[in-house]
Amino acid sequence: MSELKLFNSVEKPTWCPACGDYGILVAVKQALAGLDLLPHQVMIVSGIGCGSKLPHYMHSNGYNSLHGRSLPIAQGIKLANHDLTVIDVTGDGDGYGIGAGHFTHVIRRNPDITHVVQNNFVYGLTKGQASPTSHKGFVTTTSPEGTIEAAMNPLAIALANGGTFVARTFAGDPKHMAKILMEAIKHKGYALVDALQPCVIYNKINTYDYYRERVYKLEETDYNATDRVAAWHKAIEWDDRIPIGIIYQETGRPTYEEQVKVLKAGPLVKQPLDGRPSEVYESLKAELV
Amino acid sequence: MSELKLFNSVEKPTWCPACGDYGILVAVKQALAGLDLLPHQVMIVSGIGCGSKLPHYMHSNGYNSLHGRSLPIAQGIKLANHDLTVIDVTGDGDGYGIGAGHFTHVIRRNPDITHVVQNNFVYGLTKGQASPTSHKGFVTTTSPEGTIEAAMNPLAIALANGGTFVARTFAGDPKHMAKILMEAIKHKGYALVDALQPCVIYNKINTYDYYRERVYKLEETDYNATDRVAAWHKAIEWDDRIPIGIIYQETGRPTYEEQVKVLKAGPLVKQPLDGRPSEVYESLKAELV
Amino acid sequence: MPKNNINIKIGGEAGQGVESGGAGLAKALSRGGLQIYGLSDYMSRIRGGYNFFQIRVSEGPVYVHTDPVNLVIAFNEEAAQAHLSEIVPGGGIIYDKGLKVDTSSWAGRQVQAFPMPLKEIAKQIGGSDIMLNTAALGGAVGVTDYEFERIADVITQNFKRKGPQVVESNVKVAEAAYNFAQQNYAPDFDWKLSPIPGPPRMLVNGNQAFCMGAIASGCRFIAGYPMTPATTILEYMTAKANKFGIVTKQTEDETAAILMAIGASHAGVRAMTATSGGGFCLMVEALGLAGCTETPIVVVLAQRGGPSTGLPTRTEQSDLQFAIHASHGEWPRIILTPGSIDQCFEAGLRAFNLAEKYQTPVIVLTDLYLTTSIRSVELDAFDFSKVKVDRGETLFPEDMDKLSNGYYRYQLSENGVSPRAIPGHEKGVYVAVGDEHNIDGSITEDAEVRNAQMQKRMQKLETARRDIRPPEYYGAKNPEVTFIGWGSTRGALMESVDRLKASGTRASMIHFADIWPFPEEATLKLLEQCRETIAVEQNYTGQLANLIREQTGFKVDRRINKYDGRQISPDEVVAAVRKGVAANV
Amino acid sequence: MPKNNINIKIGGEAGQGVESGGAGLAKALSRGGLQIYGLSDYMSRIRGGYNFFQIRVSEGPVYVHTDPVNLVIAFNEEAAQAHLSEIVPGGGIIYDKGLKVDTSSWAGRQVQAFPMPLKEIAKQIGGSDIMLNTAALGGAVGVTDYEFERIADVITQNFKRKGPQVVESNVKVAEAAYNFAQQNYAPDFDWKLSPIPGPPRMLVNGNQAFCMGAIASGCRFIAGYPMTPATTILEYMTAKANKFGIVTKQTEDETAAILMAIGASHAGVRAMTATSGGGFCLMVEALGLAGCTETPIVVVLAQRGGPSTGLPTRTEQSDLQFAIHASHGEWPRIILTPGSIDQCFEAGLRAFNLAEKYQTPVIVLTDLYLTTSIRSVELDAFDFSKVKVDRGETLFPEDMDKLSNGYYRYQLSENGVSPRAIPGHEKGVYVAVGDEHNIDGSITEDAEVRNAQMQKRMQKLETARRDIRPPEYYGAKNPEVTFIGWGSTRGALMESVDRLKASGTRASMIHFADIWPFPEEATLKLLEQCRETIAVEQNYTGQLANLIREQTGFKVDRRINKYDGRQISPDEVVAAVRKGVAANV
Ligand SMILES: Cc1ncc(C[n+]2csc(CCOP(=O)(O)OP(=O)(O)O)c2C)c(N)n1
Ligand SMILES: Cc1ncc(C[n+]2csc(CCOP(=O)(O)OP(=O)(O)O)c2C)c(N)n1
Ligand code: SF4
Ligand code: SF4
Ligand SMILES: [Mg+2]
Ligand SMILES: [Mg+2]
Repeated sequence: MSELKLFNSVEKPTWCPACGDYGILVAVKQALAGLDLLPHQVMIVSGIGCGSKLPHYMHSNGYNSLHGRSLPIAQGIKLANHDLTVIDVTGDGDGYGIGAGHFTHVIRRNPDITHVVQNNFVYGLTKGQASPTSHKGFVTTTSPEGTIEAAMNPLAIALANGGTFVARTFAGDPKHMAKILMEAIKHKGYALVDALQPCVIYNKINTYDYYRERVYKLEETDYNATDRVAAWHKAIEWDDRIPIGIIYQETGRPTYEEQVKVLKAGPLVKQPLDGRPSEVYESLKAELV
Repeated sequence: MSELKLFNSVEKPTWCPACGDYGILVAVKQALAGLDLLPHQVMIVSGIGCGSKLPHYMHSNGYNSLHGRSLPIAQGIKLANHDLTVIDVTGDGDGYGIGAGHFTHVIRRNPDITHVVQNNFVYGLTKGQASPTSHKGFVTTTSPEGTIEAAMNPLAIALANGGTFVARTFAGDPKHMAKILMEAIKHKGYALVDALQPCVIYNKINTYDYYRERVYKLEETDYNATDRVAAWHKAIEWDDRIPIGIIYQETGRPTYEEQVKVLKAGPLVKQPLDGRPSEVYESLKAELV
Repeated sequence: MPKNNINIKIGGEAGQGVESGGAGLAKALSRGGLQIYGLSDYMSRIRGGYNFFQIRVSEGPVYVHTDPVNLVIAFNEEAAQAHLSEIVPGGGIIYDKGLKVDTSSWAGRQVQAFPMPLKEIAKQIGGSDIMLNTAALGGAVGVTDYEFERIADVITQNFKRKGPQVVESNVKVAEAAYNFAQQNYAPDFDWKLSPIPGPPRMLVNGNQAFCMGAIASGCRFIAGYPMTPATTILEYMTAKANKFGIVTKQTEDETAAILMAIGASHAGVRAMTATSGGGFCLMVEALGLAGCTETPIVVVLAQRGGPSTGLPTRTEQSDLQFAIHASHGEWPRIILTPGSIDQCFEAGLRAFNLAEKYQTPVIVLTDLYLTTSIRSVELDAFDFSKVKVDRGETLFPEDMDKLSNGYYRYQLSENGVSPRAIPGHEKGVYVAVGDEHNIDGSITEDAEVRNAQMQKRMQKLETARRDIRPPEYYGAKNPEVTFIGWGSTRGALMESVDRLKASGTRASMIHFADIWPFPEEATLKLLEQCRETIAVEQNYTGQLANLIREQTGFKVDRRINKYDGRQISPDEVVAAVRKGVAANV
Repeated sequence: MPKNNINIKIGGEAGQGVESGGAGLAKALSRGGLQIYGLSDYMSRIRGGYNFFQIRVSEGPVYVHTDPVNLVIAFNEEAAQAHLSEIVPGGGIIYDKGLKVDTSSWAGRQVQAFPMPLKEIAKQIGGSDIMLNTAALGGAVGVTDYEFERIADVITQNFKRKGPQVVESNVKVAEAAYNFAQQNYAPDFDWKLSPIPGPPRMLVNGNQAFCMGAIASGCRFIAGYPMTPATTILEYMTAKANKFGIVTKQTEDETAAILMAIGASHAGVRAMTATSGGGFCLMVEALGLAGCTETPIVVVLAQRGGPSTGLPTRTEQSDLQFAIHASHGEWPRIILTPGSIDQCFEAGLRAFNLAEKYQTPVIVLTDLYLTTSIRSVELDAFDFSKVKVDRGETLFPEDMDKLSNGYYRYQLSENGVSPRAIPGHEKGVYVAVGDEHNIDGSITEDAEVRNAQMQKRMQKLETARRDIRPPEYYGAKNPEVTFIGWGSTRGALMESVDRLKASGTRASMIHFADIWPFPEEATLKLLEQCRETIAVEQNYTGQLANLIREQTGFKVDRRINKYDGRQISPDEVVAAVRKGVAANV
């Protein structure tokens, strides 16, 4: 266990008071410290949105990138240096909406990346439009009569795509979130951690109270998170009771990096650029004569 | 039933002899004729790829668009003129790979569009690279030691996203495909028809024979396509036996267009541009005084 | 001091009601016949930070903000200090007396402190802290001697939805603050306001103005994805959807947005999308598709500070050359760069006609300054009754019925335009395609057909020149100095011309509101009459200056470039001119 | 007729082995010391259609194809007719005698018919129809009197994998056809080939050349998505991955491709992506991110015919201005436009050094012609031993260890470059960000910081000028006519200069292989010495001519534009010059 304060930053978050993102920030720091990691061993990639400012509010390597585009950057970083603990942090609009294509494909690849989604069911930074997770009928400036699309279920999609670690947590319970995050980071492969995050300004439905009345912890039941079919049912459970914790975990599937031959010699960035005999280079020409 | 030959084009397909796309072309024409549709009542949108040339090889309205981008165009067309029967035709790379984001979101919306995916498990037009549906280990020029990603299961994704019509067909059995296509087109909502399409040049695994040995028709079993959980199991059935037919159908869910208030007055393109009293326009200014 | 001439800044953190307070005050003044230019300055965050709203008041029309400030209404400590250097001698700062404000330097600057018991009033009279803004507005009206009824009316209207109780409390709070300011500070404050007669005016921003034009011009479909400063276009159209029969769609991303609009347009409906630079990046492939399939489409590109996410809530004009060259290959496009809120309305009217006439994308380049600033505009300035919808060579079912020959979508023609059948008619069946094609839309690689289709498409750019307006010339006939600009800097440049004239310098402005196809002849003709030319742009590289050189060979003498995200004012322009060197303001 | 000077076209439908046959013949000739330029012309389909492969043979180096054809090898009827108008008097066409070829017009054109029993030979001697191509190659070698052993060697090598039986049959088939041609047609065919001594040469295309340079320069990561004509870059790098320790990734789309490369580069590995126009469109937002975060990245944009899907298997140079302005906002980029296959190798070497030195995107603009044409290049021309990897101001762990002060990623500096720490070191922890930022990477909206960071980034463009090579000048000192070009037209322009010289006209060429930042001084200096200038470009609008005018004010006198997807030849250039007017070839 490293010291939590190592991860503190001097930057003051610009989030609204009581925003769920504060809880997530605390949980991320706790999980990293709990795993005995140091700031320079961690790379936090994020997109654009309220929550995606997170890397600025803690001390660790970070890449605050583009709206919807963080996952491929995270994968590139992991492929170049798999010694880094790579965490990708996105909003729901970011990760599931505009980023749906990258989201779909990263799951199939199973790189050893933890993806934390600050899911507030709304577009925060652009002042309150519907997000793909917004429940049908959600009223916003772009849906004054309520949205008419079915809400996306990211957990189900992760399962459908063969995800090896699928979890849900709640920003109102950072301690529990930190615990799940530690499992996610330890998990070898892509780990989706959907974090229920109250947006106190633009989402008056999915509030702290809303969740407090509904969430229950899977660890406290006799739920078996290695059962894919059970997971499927848990993934669609909502309304009265909302399960948090690990919905599904499958161990033993190799990560993407583990299957790349070149990386068996160590992280790419640490492999020497030179040192190959000149014949190796010359062979490139010889084969074309 | 309209005459099939109405849908014939003078253009000769540029597909390789014996390509599975021929069977799909026949099936599409048969289905349209079988539903008594006429060429001008149909709009076939496609992407870019071998199969996406289909609209040129039949007589009907068409829009041969961009690689991965046909689904939003189809949705725009449907919203502008919901009297048209809109069919979207894409390859697997096109519809599920580069188009995964649009694919994910169109399902949630449930517009009344039929999406036919010419799934040959490979990139045909660019000469044989891996596609997202390629089975793990598939050897191509970009994966000489075999792909190391899990194959995508589009049917499962459609189910996870709340798809209301999910089917699989086989290009080697155009008659059956036409039958399923008719159901898909009749279905009110987004209908995914994954068409197993042998690419005789670049896919030496998923051949006609491969499929002929494995496919069986769900209609010929006592399978109940309205059961979502059963559908989930069927969607992941492969290897020895491959189900074709309707995997899942849910009726009664409103289409996207049906929920757009403005469209209750008829197709947008047929609504008059003028005719509103001048006070209506003036009110735009008045509210800002 | 001239009457009815004042510059007010309302400052505080996001969430304190800076914007709504400013809008309320502006409305109260505008309804009194005064003319307003309102500027909004805010940070990329939802709560906290420092934002301000600036109201410039005049008896005549105003097209730009100016720098010297007369009155500040400070909602927090920061606001009370932030504008000190901008305040003219005798100006004052209203703030709640409970704030810890260090006024020690103020006397030296001749800045008056107007501490008021705003919170106290709000609490004691209104029963709640939140009415502090209402109190502050009352104070501002009081110190300027403006009619109390005017602000009372606006308060009444704004709070009507919340019931008579709330209305009454707010009016009372405002009144108490008004009286306090009248008694304590009005006598010492020189800038006074009073209603004057005049026609009714609306307070409208560039996005609203564009939307009104678009609606009047028959736009019936918009797909978009939120992005500052374009989001309010989608939101405005959505609010009007049912009234005008518009289908509006928030999509999964900007790529889908433009594609849906292309689809809707292909099916025969006037369609648009609106975004800012980052979203526009995601549209460029589809733009080229529309260019090749000859699908009309209107794209608003509301610029903001780049590169990348850059300064997301600040202004810039750095996407001109990107817009001209966006997407691979070559195809015709039309680009409008409205220079005022009024011209945004016109752009809304014209864009859809141009898009359908030339069957190609029309890009409307605005920026954060234009889209978020408000201005008093006479109602008659937006004349809906004169709007002409020109659908060009679109073939409607009744036209198709009459068709006797075969229909070829990409028929060659002298002007480059081919009649466009709306899909759904039995005689008009064809396939649109982004590959090179024969006249019927079938794919070809034939060199001659390719050349003919390429020439046909590019010919549209030449034909479209007849609809492109020459740059606007404003100011002296025989100028000593000429400003050259495009888009939102027009107001600052016109006022700079006026000010230089007042101080004895013959100045003029050449402003581009239609920029592509580039009006090269008209530009050269104007430039030939000029002596010293100065390109004034909100960017680093001088994109218009570069474009003029590319298109005409003319090298602009000097450049004033500002790229800090804040809009240039006439004060800055005039100062830079006087400095006499190339300046980065 | 000069010996060893011939132009051969092999034509047929996709799937008939046109490309592989052509490559085999080229190899046989190249190994005999002859020099080759090979051009590939194919349609966007997998089987059928009409494709051809052209081999130009010479004793000296050749950098371009030419139009007049001496010998056609026709695999189908179409091929036997397609090139009739190109064949010089006395030229001939080899075809299977079973084909229904109408030769009635040939005598009039002085074209010789060389019908041969190719199928028969293939079947009877080889036992299978498929050996028809082998027979045709034998025929070509026979009619030109070339050494049979040369083609036999290539056949042996090509079929080795399939076992000695297959090798033997193929050699026998070739031999029979060779003998047939020798006996029946060689005496009447004037163009003869024979081996000459010379150093070993490889036959290499632009993509292979670039990749070799990239590998030598330490590129260890490529992510890409298939798109003609860039696909073979990803495929080549993948084939070499294990040997050189390269991670290669086919992604879900081009956006992911550039983003992964940005990620890999951010983590410290030299990284690239390669695509064509449509895919590049999907990369522009990420390009700007790399510009703002100052992440080195190499992007190959292999152009093809636009707009949109356009002419996907044909060539064009229509993305120059798009590449210069792609992405919103303003940031520095470097653009290389290699003019030959040899220069593609150099571009591969330099691009990664430039990207890391200036910590910004480097775009390498090639096109279908360059990437798919092959040329004989001496092995020594690609000298791996001289390669210098220059990682600029990258801070490796050992550098970081020594750091005593705090580390600030975006530290201001005179040359605009800030030392870049590779993430993973405890002293080098920072956040990269696409928003405007302070020197430590934290987000800011402060105007002064903004200006400083903007100036810092743009300063890199000025600093980079020292690494930008001036345009190449070729030809007469005091020219009557000067061609101006960029990228792939270099070979055609050089040969045009030579031909004009031979016919008594003093001509020269100015060619840009480094185009951005634009070498304006060097360009003007060269242009001042010229009389008539003609910009020759494979596009419609004359993008280089426009750029030169924008950057220097110089107006090129004439333009030759070709945009039918076929590469311009020296024959066409010279003819257009002689026509004496602006020409669309
Ligand atoms: C390409 C692009 N489109 C749009 C935007 C504007 N934008 C910034 S954040 C955001 C959505 C924020 O929602 P979400 O991802 O859910 O994050 P949150 O703010 O709710 O944490 C949008 C649309 C952008 N930055 N880039
Ligand atoms: C943006 C973009 N990237 C890449 C391409 C090149 N491309 C054309 S078709 C294709 C893939 C074809 O595979 P698939 O979609 O499965 O269709 P198929 O050819 O197999 O029918 C690709 C990558 C393109 N046209 N546009
Ligand atoms: S707007 Fe919502 S998500 Fe954004 S900082 Fe505020 S509370 Fe958090
Ligand atoms: S390459 Fe494959 S998919 Fe394409 S036309 Fe040929 S057989 Fe069909
Ligand atoms: Mg959100
Ligand atoms: Mg495919």
